Amino acid sequence: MTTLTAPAPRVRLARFRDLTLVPVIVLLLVVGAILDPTFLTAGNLTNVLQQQSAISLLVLAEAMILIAGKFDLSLESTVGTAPAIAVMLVVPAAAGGFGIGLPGALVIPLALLIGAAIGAFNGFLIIRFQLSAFIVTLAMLIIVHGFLQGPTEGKTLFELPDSILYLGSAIWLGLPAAIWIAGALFAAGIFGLGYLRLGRSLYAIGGNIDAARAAGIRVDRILYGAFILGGTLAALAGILETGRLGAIGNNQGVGWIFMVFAAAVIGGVSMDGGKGTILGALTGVLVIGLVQNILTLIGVSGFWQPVIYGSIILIALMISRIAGGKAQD
Amino acid sequence: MTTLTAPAPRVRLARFRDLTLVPVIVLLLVVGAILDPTFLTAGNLTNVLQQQSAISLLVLAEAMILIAGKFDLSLESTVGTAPAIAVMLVVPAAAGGFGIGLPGALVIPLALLIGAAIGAFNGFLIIRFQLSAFIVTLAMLIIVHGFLQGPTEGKTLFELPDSILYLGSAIWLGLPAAIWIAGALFAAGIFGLGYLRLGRSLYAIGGNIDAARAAGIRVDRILYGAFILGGTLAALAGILETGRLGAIGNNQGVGWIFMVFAAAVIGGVSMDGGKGTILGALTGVLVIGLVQNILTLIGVSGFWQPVIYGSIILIALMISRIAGGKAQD
Amino acid sequence: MSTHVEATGVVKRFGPTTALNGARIAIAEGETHALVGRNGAGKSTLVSILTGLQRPDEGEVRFAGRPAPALADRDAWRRLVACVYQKSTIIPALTVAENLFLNRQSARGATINWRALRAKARDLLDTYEVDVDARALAGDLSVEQRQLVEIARALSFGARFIILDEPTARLDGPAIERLFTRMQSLREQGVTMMYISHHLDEVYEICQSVTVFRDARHVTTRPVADLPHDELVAAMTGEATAAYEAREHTPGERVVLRGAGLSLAGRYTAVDLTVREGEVVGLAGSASSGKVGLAETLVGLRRPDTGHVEVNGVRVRPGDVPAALRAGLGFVPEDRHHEGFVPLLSVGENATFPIARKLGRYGVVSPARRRAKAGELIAALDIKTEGPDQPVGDLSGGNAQKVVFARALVDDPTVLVVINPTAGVDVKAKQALLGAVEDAVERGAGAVVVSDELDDLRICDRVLVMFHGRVVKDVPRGWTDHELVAVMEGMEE
Amino acid sequence: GSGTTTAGGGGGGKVGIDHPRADSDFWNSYIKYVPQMAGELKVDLMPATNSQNDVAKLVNNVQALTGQGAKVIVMAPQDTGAIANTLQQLENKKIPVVTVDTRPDKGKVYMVVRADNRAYGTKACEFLGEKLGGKGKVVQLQGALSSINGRDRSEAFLECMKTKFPGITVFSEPTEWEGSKAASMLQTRLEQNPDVKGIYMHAGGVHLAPTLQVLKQKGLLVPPEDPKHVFVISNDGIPQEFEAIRKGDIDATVSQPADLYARYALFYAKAAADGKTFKPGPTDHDSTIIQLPNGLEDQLPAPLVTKENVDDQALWGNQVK
Ligand SMILES: Nc1ncnc2c1ncn2[C@@H]1O[C@H](COP(=O)(O)OP(=O)(O)OP(=O)(O)O)[C@@H](O)[C@H]1O
Ligand SMILES: Nc1ncnc2c1ncn2[C@@H]1O[C@H](COP(=O)(O)OP(=O)(O)OP(=O)(O)O)[C@@H](O)[C@H]1O
Ligand SMILES: [Mg+2]
Ligand SMILES: [Mg+2]
Repeated sequence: MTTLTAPAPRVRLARFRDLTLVPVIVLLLVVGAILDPTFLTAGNLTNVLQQQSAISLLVLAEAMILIAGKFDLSLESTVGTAPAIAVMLVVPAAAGGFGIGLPGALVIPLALLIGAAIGAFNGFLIIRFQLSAFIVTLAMLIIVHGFLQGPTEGKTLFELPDSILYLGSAIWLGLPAAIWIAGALFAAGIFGLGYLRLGRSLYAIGGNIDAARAAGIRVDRILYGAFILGGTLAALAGILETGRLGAIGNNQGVGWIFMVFAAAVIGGVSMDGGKGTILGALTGVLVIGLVQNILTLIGVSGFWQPVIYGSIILIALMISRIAGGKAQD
Repeated sequence: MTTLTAPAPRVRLARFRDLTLVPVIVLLLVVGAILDPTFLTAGNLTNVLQQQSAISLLVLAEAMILIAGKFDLSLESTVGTAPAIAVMLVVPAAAGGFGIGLPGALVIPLALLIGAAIGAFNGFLIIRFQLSAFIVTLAMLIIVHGFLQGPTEGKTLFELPDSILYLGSAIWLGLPAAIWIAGALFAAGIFGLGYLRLGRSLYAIGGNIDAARAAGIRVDRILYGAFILGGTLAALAGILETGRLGAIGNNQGVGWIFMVFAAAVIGGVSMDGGKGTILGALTGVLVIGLVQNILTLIGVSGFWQPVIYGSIILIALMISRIAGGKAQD
Repeated sequence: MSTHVEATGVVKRFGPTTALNGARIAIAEGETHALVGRNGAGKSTLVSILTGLQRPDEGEVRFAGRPAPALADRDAWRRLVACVYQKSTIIPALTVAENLFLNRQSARGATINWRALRAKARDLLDTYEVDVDARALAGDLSVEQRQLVEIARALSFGARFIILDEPTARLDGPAIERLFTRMQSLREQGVTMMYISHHLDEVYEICQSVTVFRDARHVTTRPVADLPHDELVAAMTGEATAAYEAREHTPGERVVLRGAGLSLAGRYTAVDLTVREGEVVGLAGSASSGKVGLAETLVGLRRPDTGHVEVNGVRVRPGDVPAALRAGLGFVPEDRHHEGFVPLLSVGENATFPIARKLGRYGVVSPARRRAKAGELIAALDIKTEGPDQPVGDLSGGNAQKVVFARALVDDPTVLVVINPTAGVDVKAKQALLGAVEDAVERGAGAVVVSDELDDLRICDRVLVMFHGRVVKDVPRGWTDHELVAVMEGMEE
Repeated sequence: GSGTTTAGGGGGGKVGIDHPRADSDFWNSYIKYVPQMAGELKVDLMPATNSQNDVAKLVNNVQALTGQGAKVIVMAPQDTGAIANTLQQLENKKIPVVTVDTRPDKGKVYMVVRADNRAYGTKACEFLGEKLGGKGKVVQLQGALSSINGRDRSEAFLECMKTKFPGITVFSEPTEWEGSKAASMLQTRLEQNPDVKGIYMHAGGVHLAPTLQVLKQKGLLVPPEDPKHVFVISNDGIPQEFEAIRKGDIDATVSQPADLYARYALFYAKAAADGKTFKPGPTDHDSTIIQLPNGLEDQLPAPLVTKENVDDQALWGNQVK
């Protein structure tokens, strides 16, 4: 009984597959440092992390949902709508609110609840009615954004309760709180999807849903959980972004979702489910953040910026493909 | 053999599955007629068809690519960029051109060629390098749009050669030429994917790529063909749209791709490949076009329009699910 | 002996198909009970009902006299019954260790200790003598290794009732022997088993009683000792069926298939092979012998590192299936789900893809001609389907295999390469498929039969035995089982 | 104060500038004027960033610019609320801010350089109202309702119509600044109401060609004397609008002064770097500085261009090459 394949190197490779983007990150750090002296300062790198913290929560949510073999486009709309509706429930009508006047301390729980509700509704349509996740969440992207635009009539909300501003603007131990929060949630994500049965069952569901069901995994319940958690994370991202910007504009979160997918996929998460890690997704976020920062610092012409930006995504994708050694899907 | 039931009813059911949206279309026609007397006039219905003709070509292209199990987001950028670059190769520098001054008669072939080239490049990255089609074409969406924005420096191209305006604005036999063109191409698509060896092999590839290869289908060649044809159709859509609008703005085509997917999927095309028909996709386009038309006619508040619009997509999706009887993916 | 598992009056319909029509089964405590029947008889459907994956439309399932748990209560089901399903339930992107302990990687709520889990997995694999690395990704395993992992997993639950749905269809001789030893010892511990197989001799070897299904209904249940082979086959098929007789061939001179100096790193080395018209050549070898890899190279599914392949004297571009098909080759791949058929497409389309260009002019495929051609194939291979327009994905396993066979034969190939051609196919269908190979050979084709089943190899004029990637012996017709197995195991040079 | 160059020879310090978007003709003209004006005014300009109509990007860009040593920031926040925090941070760092085109709701600004977008809407309303004699139907092709400029134009237009011309019915079409939507909506509306007699386009760059194309298809592109004529007023003042006015295809446009935006944005940026201060009141360039709660605003003139004054060389649209 001789198995001809040498298993050991293969496994080691698999472990490193999460980290295929690390060389890209190193390269970006070197290139950035050469191109602009400001780049490698603590201040600038902190800025990059802070700027990415909100979107990174979306990447975390999307990675989880993708690993479970589903899809959620509507997260980007939740980023604006969840905190906005929560704020409008709290602030007086004069400040753009509904005039219901719930206590200001409730605004964060309310926002998270709204995010969870949006996720639950997505899950309901997709799991219960077996509708296409792509199109359901596409329609929900439009609808949820409409629920920001409708009540505000397109106006920016800028008289916000202090509580919702705190997380996105506070500094803890010399670093923006948002970085700590995103870091802690990523750590939880890495742990949860790596070491908890619940997290592992997301892989099983995404990898072969019938097999998962046969193995006794409560597929529907876990998928609901993933959508609800995803919506909640998107709402939290919205809270952080609100604190960073100091107001909720009508476009908050709009257009993020493409970047979210790009970050997740170059980070090794498969669009077909069952593959990828949260750590990989995190490296994807960092690559995107660093590229944006470098492009800003060197001041590429706005007209051509998209071309350079898109090309870098393609290159990162190729590197992740070559280093990962597997066809992507 | 007790299980041998008559095959006829099953086949008939399967054939009707393409037409699950027909009741929705009928419903929309009735509702529209009740809501607004203009709706059911020949003039208005012609307008709807003309307005949808360009985007319908994108749906045709996307349906074909989805059936083959792939993905192309960059089509929407080709709609603007292909005709714009073609025009800039032709018009003098004073009108925003490159000053190369190729003959004006070449502008349509050039645009189609550019579309084909973009499709070929997509195909090259996806097939040759086995990269994720979603992310490749997402990056290409950004890059291709950059190739419109870069050379034009964001300006609208107003001075166009007559040849490129003709197709989108001419009237043939009392109907806009664009409707005839889209109609003819859909007829070709329905026939091609239903009865041509090449068309059927798209289903085989999308349904099980390894089996298709083992059955002797030249998978790579056909996938290249699908991407190239898709890019060409997108360029043609751009030409029709250019003629309809009389200028090429920097936003031409931007944001279409979501509607394109929505139309294809509610029309029964699966995001997982191998399922759906061109006829079904066509009914999807019609639903979207009628909804837009009715919303405009009754003049729903712009702020709430997205909510209604998204909800109608969801409802169409559910009807198509219930009538189709199969889970969507 | 009390009844451990009982199903009565089970009806299950899939759209217009009735998969089970008032079927019943009763399995006594501690026995190993065979369930046999032709392809599509409803065996796997009964399995999914007995394991709580599907709800019967009518009828009842009882375990030790108590009604079965609710469908949603998966934990209760898993305590009652473990199963090796006919369809793979391996998750390719996860490691072998995790697949073995899926959804029980750790105690509920506890953190997973990967090192301990791997150790546990290694123990389990060792116990069942499965030679795979617990750390490898399941998707990288061979079909056979995956099957062994599934078996090890099912046996490891400690359930008192175990179902094995065609576990041996993808195993070679020694692996089957090991499985039987294992089942024997489980039976000694009082475990009840339901065993499904199309290898009737296996039924006689390890089962005490047998239930026969035919056309979705229960036909008979008897102790195996009371049911001679002929009667069993007659019960399954509804008619007396003689055993298959291999025919004599008269090989011609023309070489129709030649592999020269073929090597592929890690699979096989320096193989030369020629097949003449009218000749059937077998390829045999135990696990990892490289026979499948070699056969896949011959048909163009793999590109060899060195050497080349000629089909009918035409040197075929390496790794190019269409070129091989055009040169006159037809083949049946190893894994029908992977390379065999497109599940959503109809029987007709799947069967006729290689001849699509002949079914109409100017690239058009005439549906009428396709349906007619498919009708012929369905009749010739006795495929149980509602008709040429039914999607292959809805067929039972064995019938799907026949569709793959139809695809291989549709273009009247002059070279036929079939890999495990009768995997999961019932006795009568097996005869039809082997007969089809022999028909083609009598028309002047040459054939290569790659198989783990000695019965398949009996039609061969000679059998090339491979061991560790090399052809070690060319055995002419007239071998005994014992001789061939000895060569395959490398016990005789 | 008039204490001119206080710091060393550097001319007062680097000016960082962020452009809001690169996909409209108006902003493109502005972007092209910026280096030209910087040369004329001798401003030490850093490479410009572009926030692509995304306030989150704007915030990132501003962080990068200050990180690189900008002493003054010029920006055009399209979302006027969400920039509050950034303005606060800049104030803490003692970096003066000049905003172009929009007026931040909150947060300190050194100077707002803009023409009044509400005035655009009002001018358009008055023009159409007079031409139609206070009755009939008009269509307003709106920009994006989530943008402050689109909303200002839209609200002012509607308000003015309601108060001054109650006999006019207004159809508002939200086009999201997209030509395709504009064409479809206008076409549908004209089918439904063939008696529409006036059109207000929020952005000539994207709305002009589609509108003309639809009118042409309907046979409505006729001279003002013809009773079938539809009065069209545009907004922006790009050369193509002037061309259309000359040809009689459209009747007027509100010229949004791209050149003045660039010139005075840099003028005030340099002044801020030099430590100069300003007071409310009329200026030397036909405008008025007004006091805001959070700073000052120089309200630049936005002339109405009709057939009479379309050839005026002072209009920026006539200077573009
Ligand atoms: N999901 C399904 N949808 C439609 N038809 C199905 C489905 N599953 C099974 N069938 C049909 O039910 C019948 C019984 O199938 P089943 O898989 O139980 O047969 P089997 O006895 O296990 O055959 P084999 O020996 O080939 O595995 C077949 O005719 C098959 O086509
Ligand atoms: N995809 C793969 N990648 C790497 N090695 C593989 C792969 N598939 C199979 N192998 C290994 O290659 C060797 C030869 O396999 P091959 O399938 O040709 O032999 P075989 O005689 O058919 O074995 P078996 O009877 O087990 O299928 C085996 O060790 C197998 O594990
Ligand atoms: Mg079965
Ligand atoms: Mg094998």
